[in-house]
Formats: sequence, structure tokens, C-alpha cells
Amino acid sequence: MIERILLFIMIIVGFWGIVTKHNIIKKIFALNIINNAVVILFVLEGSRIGSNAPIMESGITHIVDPVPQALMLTAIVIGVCISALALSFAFRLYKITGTFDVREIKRQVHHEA
Amino acid sequence: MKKIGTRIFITLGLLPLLLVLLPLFLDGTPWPVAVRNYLELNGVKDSGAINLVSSIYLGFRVFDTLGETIVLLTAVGGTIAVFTRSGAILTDGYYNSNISALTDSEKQMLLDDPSFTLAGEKRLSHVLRTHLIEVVTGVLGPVVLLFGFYLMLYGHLSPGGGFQGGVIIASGIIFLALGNRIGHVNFLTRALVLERIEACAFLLLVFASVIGTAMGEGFFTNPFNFIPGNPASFIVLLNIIIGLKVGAGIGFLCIALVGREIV
Amino acid sequence: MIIILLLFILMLSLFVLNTKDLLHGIIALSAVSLLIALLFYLCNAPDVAITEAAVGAGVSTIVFIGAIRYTERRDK
Amino acid sequence: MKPEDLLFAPVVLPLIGAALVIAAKAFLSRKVVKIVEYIGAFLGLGLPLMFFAIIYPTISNGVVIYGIIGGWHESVGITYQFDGLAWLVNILTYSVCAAAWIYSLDAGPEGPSFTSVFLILTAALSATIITSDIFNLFVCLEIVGISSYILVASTDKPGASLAAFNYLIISASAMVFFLIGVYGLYRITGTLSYQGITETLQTLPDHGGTSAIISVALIIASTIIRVAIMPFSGWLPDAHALAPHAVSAVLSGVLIKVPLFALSRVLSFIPSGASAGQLLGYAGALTAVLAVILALCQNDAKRLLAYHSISQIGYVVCAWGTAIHVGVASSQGEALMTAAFLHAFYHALFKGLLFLSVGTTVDRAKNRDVYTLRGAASILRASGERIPVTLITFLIGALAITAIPPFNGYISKNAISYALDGTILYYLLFVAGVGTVASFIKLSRIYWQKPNEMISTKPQPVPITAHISQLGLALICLISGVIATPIYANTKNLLTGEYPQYVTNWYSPATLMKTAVIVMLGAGLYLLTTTKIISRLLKKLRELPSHFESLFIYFSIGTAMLVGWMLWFK
Repeated sequence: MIERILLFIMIIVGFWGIVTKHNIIKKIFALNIINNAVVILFVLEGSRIGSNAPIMESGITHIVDPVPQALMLTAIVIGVCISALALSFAFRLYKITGTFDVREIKRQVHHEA
Repeated sequence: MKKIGTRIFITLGLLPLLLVLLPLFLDGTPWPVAVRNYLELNGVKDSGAINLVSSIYLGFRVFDTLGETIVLLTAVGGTIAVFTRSGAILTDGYYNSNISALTDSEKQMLLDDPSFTLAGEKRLSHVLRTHLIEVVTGVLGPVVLLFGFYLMLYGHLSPGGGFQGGVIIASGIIFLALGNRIGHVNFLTRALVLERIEACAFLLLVFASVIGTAMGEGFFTNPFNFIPGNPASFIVLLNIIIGLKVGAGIGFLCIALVGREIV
Repeated sequence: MIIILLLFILMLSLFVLNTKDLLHGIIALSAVSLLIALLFYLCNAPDVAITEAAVGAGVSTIVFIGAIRYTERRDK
Repeated sequence: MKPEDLLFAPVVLPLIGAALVIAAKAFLSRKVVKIVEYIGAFLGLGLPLMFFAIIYPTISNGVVIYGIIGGWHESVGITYQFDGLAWLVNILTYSVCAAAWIYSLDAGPEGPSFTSVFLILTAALSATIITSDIFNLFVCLEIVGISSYILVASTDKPGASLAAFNYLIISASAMVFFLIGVYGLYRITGTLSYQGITETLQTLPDHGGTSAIISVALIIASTIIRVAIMPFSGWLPDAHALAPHAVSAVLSGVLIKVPLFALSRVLSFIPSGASAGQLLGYAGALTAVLAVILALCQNDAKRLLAYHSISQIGYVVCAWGTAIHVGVASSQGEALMTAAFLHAFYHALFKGLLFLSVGTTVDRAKNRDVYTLRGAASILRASGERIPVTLITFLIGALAITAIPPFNGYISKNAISYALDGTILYYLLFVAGVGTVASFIKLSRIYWQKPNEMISTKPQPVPITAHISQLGLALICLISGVIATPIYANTKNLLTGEYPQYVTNWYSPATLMKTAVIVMLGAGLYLLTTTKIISRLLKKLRELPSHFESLFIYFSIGTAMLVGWMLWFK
């Protein structure tokens, strides 16, 4: 219960960061943070039903749920790919406008377009 | 004053979504156990892999993994293309390879401008730091590569697997690149080699998905079913292919990103 | 134990978003990833722990540093 | 080979094509790569069309093919489902993608990287509609997303990078909420396949209660971001207007529709999905009107078309949502669903055609401003176009979108009107139709009169590939309008399993009368907008500032409203 509330706060923090931070790189930080929060949520809750890692060496029973873990492998990788691509856009925008500030970029790009 | 007003406005705007989320987080329904119980009984028998996460990742839900690999491939290609278009020059390995073409002052600039400093940072200690990095990473590189291959090949038996092994292989490649002296390039740290490995591995992965179709077993089924014994052979094969693809792809991405830019 | 780890992760995340120096933010983010990997290990998820450590602390740090390397690191 | 394996042809063949192109790029010389590119594109975009022809007799008999990828047990494997809807959406995807790829050969972004990303996008769109597993839907949507961000940014315009970044950040954070929705559903049902979720929720008291409703609403909201109906559409105009022309055609034609039809399977998880359909239907109708007003304000030709995409998707969502609300099995629901798909399909064709034709024109004239560009027809003639192909194809597209007989837009818009007759939505769509006529009169003015400024250099000739793809799409627009009755009947059969009982008379006097009224009112509205007061007002509307934060605030409020509505009207 307390863990879920903490994760909820983490999602609030990340979402607030995406919206209110003006620096593009910080927006990408925040995106990483909410992604991490959801990954923790899945794995943490999935591990409540067992006490052993899902590696079936002889005699192991009572394992945790392996499905959320496998799903989250995919989610982690997708998250990193998205942030790499976002960073490349940030780099390009910096090369064009000379700043990471989203308001300034918007003003300059608006002039050029 | 106006700034505070905007803040309050934004906070009020975001509040509804967060309020809506709250019941989902407070909901304490016990986690379902049906799938876990099924896998505990039949998972190893069905897929042959002792590591159940691996058996889901590369067996039961391998189609997701194919999608994930495609995301990675597209992201690596796209990121490098956008960086290149913005004026960053791709280099072979960490250091610029055609050093002989540079003038003396440019060489001096390369030596002065150290590896992991950011633009505008001027400190004298950095020269020492690069030497430290060169020696340590150069020695560690092969060990890390070995560990990566271990993870990749034993993914069905122990924690690890193609993807994790691949990422470790990529860090091994980066270590090798960092350990190189200026002007030296390893076989593994050349951009072209990595690109070729990645392309081949992707082609193999797509073909691996349709071999089962051609053998009459169905899309993405184990084509080695006719061999009696361990049914994990297909998972091992996929582990190797994905490991090579991910290692080459991420290694390529990282080398391209930290590679020296001369514009 | 898990709650303490989560509190640390939360504090570091706040630091990541509020620091003035982007490089510090990147390092803190990779520290977050390492803590998360530890958390996963405690949750009996060794596979995810390896992935998170390798991807979150390794690859994404390199990508972030690669992006801000020839740009600016201060958040004005 | 099992017969059901053939179903994966539209997913695997483009992937094989993409893999071949990537491998050729890494190993072979530039000339050989070009040949491999053609082979890959034929494999990926041509062969699947043959497969659709082969499978058609089976699907049209009402056969729905279920299965599990890899043949595993159903509780752990990924299930898939190929039915009439999947067949139709695949046809939509492949026809527009093939035309856009041909256009891109000389005009658009070219090269092996573009072709491979484009093929991957096609495969992912196809997989989105075939899959029947909620997490697999997430993965497919992410592939679609990541390849479209790259395609939007594949031009040198500085604005395109910002547009791609905005698109990325809003849809990536929406996908996080999608994952939270998956978490909620998995927690209460313990399964990920659509069928399993529906069955388990039926056994639960109150169909899973609040948690189930919130989870489904989160999934709907984060998918609707891609569909871009009104509160969620802030990212679309920039991205569609600044992308290369061939990419714009695919984005507007295909990308905003496939997630919508994939969503119709998600909505059937819980009974309150029907009330969500009602809300979305209202939102769609309002979108159709508001977006057309905004389109009337625009001065950039491609941005005007982008706003029209929002408006037309509003028509589709309106019909689709109302169909789900009244029940897909009822007779009105069947008619609405058929009309919704028909309009989505026809819109994909004529909007693709319009983007390509206008793209060709503005490239020659080197001016995209609707107010200053004049005499584009003579500029096109100067570039060596003896027969005014681009002008003709533009006119066909414009007549189709303004619902003039005998082009296809007339059929689909009237099909929606017939089915909605008598409701408030009907009148909203009527207003949107008037606005569409007015804004296309405004857009078509760029072709008439004399050029404002004499162009000193001779414009580049229009490549033959551009002509082929434009003419191909225009021909399909005309044919699908002329032989509308069998197409309508077959679409209805594929979607609902039965042919219509009676033949609709598309050209009844009342309908023709209504069209005439709409055209006249549209012309009147256009004349009104040329007056000083109104044009000043339009300029004000156009220059309204748009903030980055507003994207998220709309997302937040929209999601909350959806949840509230679904809880209220259980």
C-alpha cells in the first residue's frame, strides 16, 4: 500500500516535470522517471505472490509471477529507445537554435518557418 | 505574478488525471495467480527453458520481443541519422581514425580536448584521467565481452539472456573503443562492422520467425521440434541472434554518440 | 527495506528534475537506475535487475552524455 | 505450411523487405541497393495485396480466424484475430502506403533508410489490427509511433524537428498511461488477451467496478491521442504540415485511423464502453465543426489540409462512436459502422491524393501561402506539364472531400448522414460540410488567376512517379464513387456478416438537393470570409498562441471527463 502511494507520487513528480520544466533535456529526464515508476509498479506488485525467483531449478516452488517481469523487459527497452530518439531531436534543435529552452526554441522556429 | 498564475493554472489542469489515477493505485485486489500456477507446472516442460522469464520473453511472447527489436533497430537508425544530419561526424571507434590527415595544431587540440569533458570545461587533470580510462578500460574490455557472451548463451538456464547479454557486449565494445590509443581501431569498434552485424542479425531474426511456417509448424514456432531432446534449442538460437543484434546496435549507437565531432 | 529504497528513488528523482547542472542530473538518473536494479533484485526479479542496470545505468547515461556533450550543461 | 500462417503475410513480408534493404545498405554498393530497395518494396507493399485477394473468399463468408502465435497454451501466448475488419483496415493501409511510396521515389525523402522505416511502419500498422493481445497492442503502437516520429523529422525544416519532438513527448507519456491501464486490467483479470479479459470481467461482480472502468478509459484516452480528435489534437497540425508530402499522405490517410479501429475491440471489454462510444461520438461531431473553422483560418496550404484531416476524422469517430453506443449488432449500428469505415477508407484515398497534389504544387511554386500564391496552374504548365495532371487530380480530391457526386466522398458522407438522420449530430455534420466547401473554395483559388510574381527560374519538372501515384489515387477515388453500391454491400458484409436488405439509392432528389444547399451555403460562407471584419477575425483565430503545456492539460481533462462519463452512465 505505502509502496503504491510512493509510486503514485513518483508518477505525479514525473508528469509535473514533463509539463512544467522548460528545458528539453529535463523533460526527457521526467519521461524516464514516469517510465521507471510504471516498471517498478508492475514488478513490485507481481512479486507479492511468491518468494522465489522464477528460475525453476529442482525443488523450487512458490515463485513470483514471471509474466510482468517479461513484459517489463520490453517496456524498459522501449523507454530507452524513445528517450534516445528524443535526445537526438533535442540535439538537432539545439544545433538550429542554440538553446534547450522550449519557449525560446518555439519562438525562433516560428520565425524561420 | 503572471508566472505564479500560470503555475496554478497548469496544476489545476493536471489535477483531474492524477485524481482519476488514484483509485487504481489504492485498489488492493490480490494479484492473480492462475498464470503463475500454470507456468510453475508446465512452463519448463513446454519451452525447455529453466528461466521462466526467458521462456516467456523468447517463447510464449516472442512476437513482443520481435516488436521490441524492431523498435530498437528503428531508434538506433533514426537517432544516428538525426545526429549526423545535425553536423556530427561518425567516426570509427572512439577516436578519429584518419589522424594523419590532421595538422599539428589540430592534433594538439585533440590531445588537449579530453574524452569525457563537456564543452567549456577546462581543467588540467583531464589528461591524467584519460590515461587512467585508457588503461583500465582496455584491460577490462575483453573480460566484459566474455561476461556478455556468457549471459547471452546461458540465458535459458540462469538470469540473463539475449538482450541483457547484448547490452553487456555493447559496453564491452565501448570499453574497447575507450581503451584504444588515438588513431587505433579494433575490428569490433568500427562502425561499418557493427552495422553489418546488426543488419545480418535482423535478417536472421525475421527468417527465424518464418522458418516454422515453412516447416508446417506455424508462425514463430520451434522449427527444431523434429529433433528429440531439449526443446530449448530455439530459445538458445534466438538468444544468440538477439544478443548479436542488440550488442552491435547499441554499440554502434554509443560509439556514434561519443565519437569525436569535428564540426 | 523496499520502502526505504523507494524513498531514496523518489528523492533522487526530485533532485534530477531540480538540479541546475544537467550533468549532475544524468549521474543522479543513473544512480536511480542502480537503486531500481537493487529493488528488482530484492523483488526476486534478477532478469529485470540485470536489464535495468545495464540499460538504465549504462546505455542511457552514455546516450544522455553524448547528447549534451557538445551543447550546454547548465539549465538557466 | 498451414493456411492460417498466411495471415502473417502482411506483417512478415514488409519486415523481410525492410531487413533485406537494411542488409543491402550495409553490404552492397549504392546502385545495387537501389535494386534491392525496389525488390523489398515489391515484397512488402505489392505481395500482401495478392494475399488479400486470395483470402477474400474465406473472410467474406464470415470466417473469423483465431489463433495463438507459436501454438502455445492460451493463458500465456499472444492471441490474434483476423476478421472482416482486419481485412478492410489492411486494404486501407496498403493501398495508401503503396501510392505514397511510389510518390516518394523522386519527390519525397528517398534512400534505403527511408524505405526500411516505411516498410516497418506498414508492418506495424498491419499488426496493430491483427493482434488481439493488449500488451502486444502497446508494442505495435510504439513501433508505429517511433517510425512516424522519424518520418516526420526526415526533412530539413527546423519546425519539423520541434513538431516531431512535441508529437514524441505527448504520445510517449500517453503510452505510460496505457501501461498503467494494462496494469489495472491484468491485476483484476490475470490475462492479457482480449477474449480472456472480456470473459473474466463478465464473471466479476459489477464487471470489475471502478478499476476496470479507469483502466479501459486510460487505454482509450492514450490511443485516442494518435487518432487526434479535438481535445487531443494539438500535436497534429504541425506534424502533418511540416512532414514530407508522401509522409503527410500516410500520416493523415492511415496512421490516424488504424488505432481507432483497433480500439473498437478494446471498447467491448466492459458494458460502459458503449457510453464511452457515445461521448466519443459527440466529441467527434464537435471536432468536425471546430476543426473546419480552424481550417478556414489557416494561411498555409498543407496546414489547412491537416486541419481538414482532424475534421474528417471527426466524422469517422462520430459515426464509429455512435455505432458502438447503439450497439454494433443493431441495424442502425451496422449502418453506422459501415459508413464509418467507408468514410475512413475514402478519406484515406482522397486526403492522400490532396496532400500529394498540393505538395507537388507548392514545391513548384515555392510558396505555401494560400493568400499570396496565385496562378499555380500556369506555374505547373511552365514546369512542363502539358496535360494539367496535378490540377485535375487536385480537383478530383477537392470534389471528393466536399461530397460532390459522383466522387467517393459523396457516398460515404451521405451514408453517415442517412444513418444519423434526425439526431443533433446530423446537423453538426451538416455545418461541418458547409465549412469544408468554403475552405476548399479558398484553397482552390491558388490555381486560378495570374501569378503574383513572375518566377524567374523555370520550375523543376514534375517527376513521372508523382504523376503515377496521383493518377492512381484519383482513379480509385472516381471508381469507388461510381460503383459505390457493391462496395457498400461488401463492406457491410465484411463488418457485420450480412448483405444489406435493400439497395440504397444514392442519387435520390432529396440528397442531391441537400448537396446543392451545402455547396451554395459554402460559397456564401466563403464570400463572407473575404469581407474585412471576418477575415480580421480569422487572422486573430489563426494567431492564437498555442502552448506546449496545453497538450497535456487537454489530455488530463479529457481523460478525466471520459472516466467521469463512463462512471456516470454505466
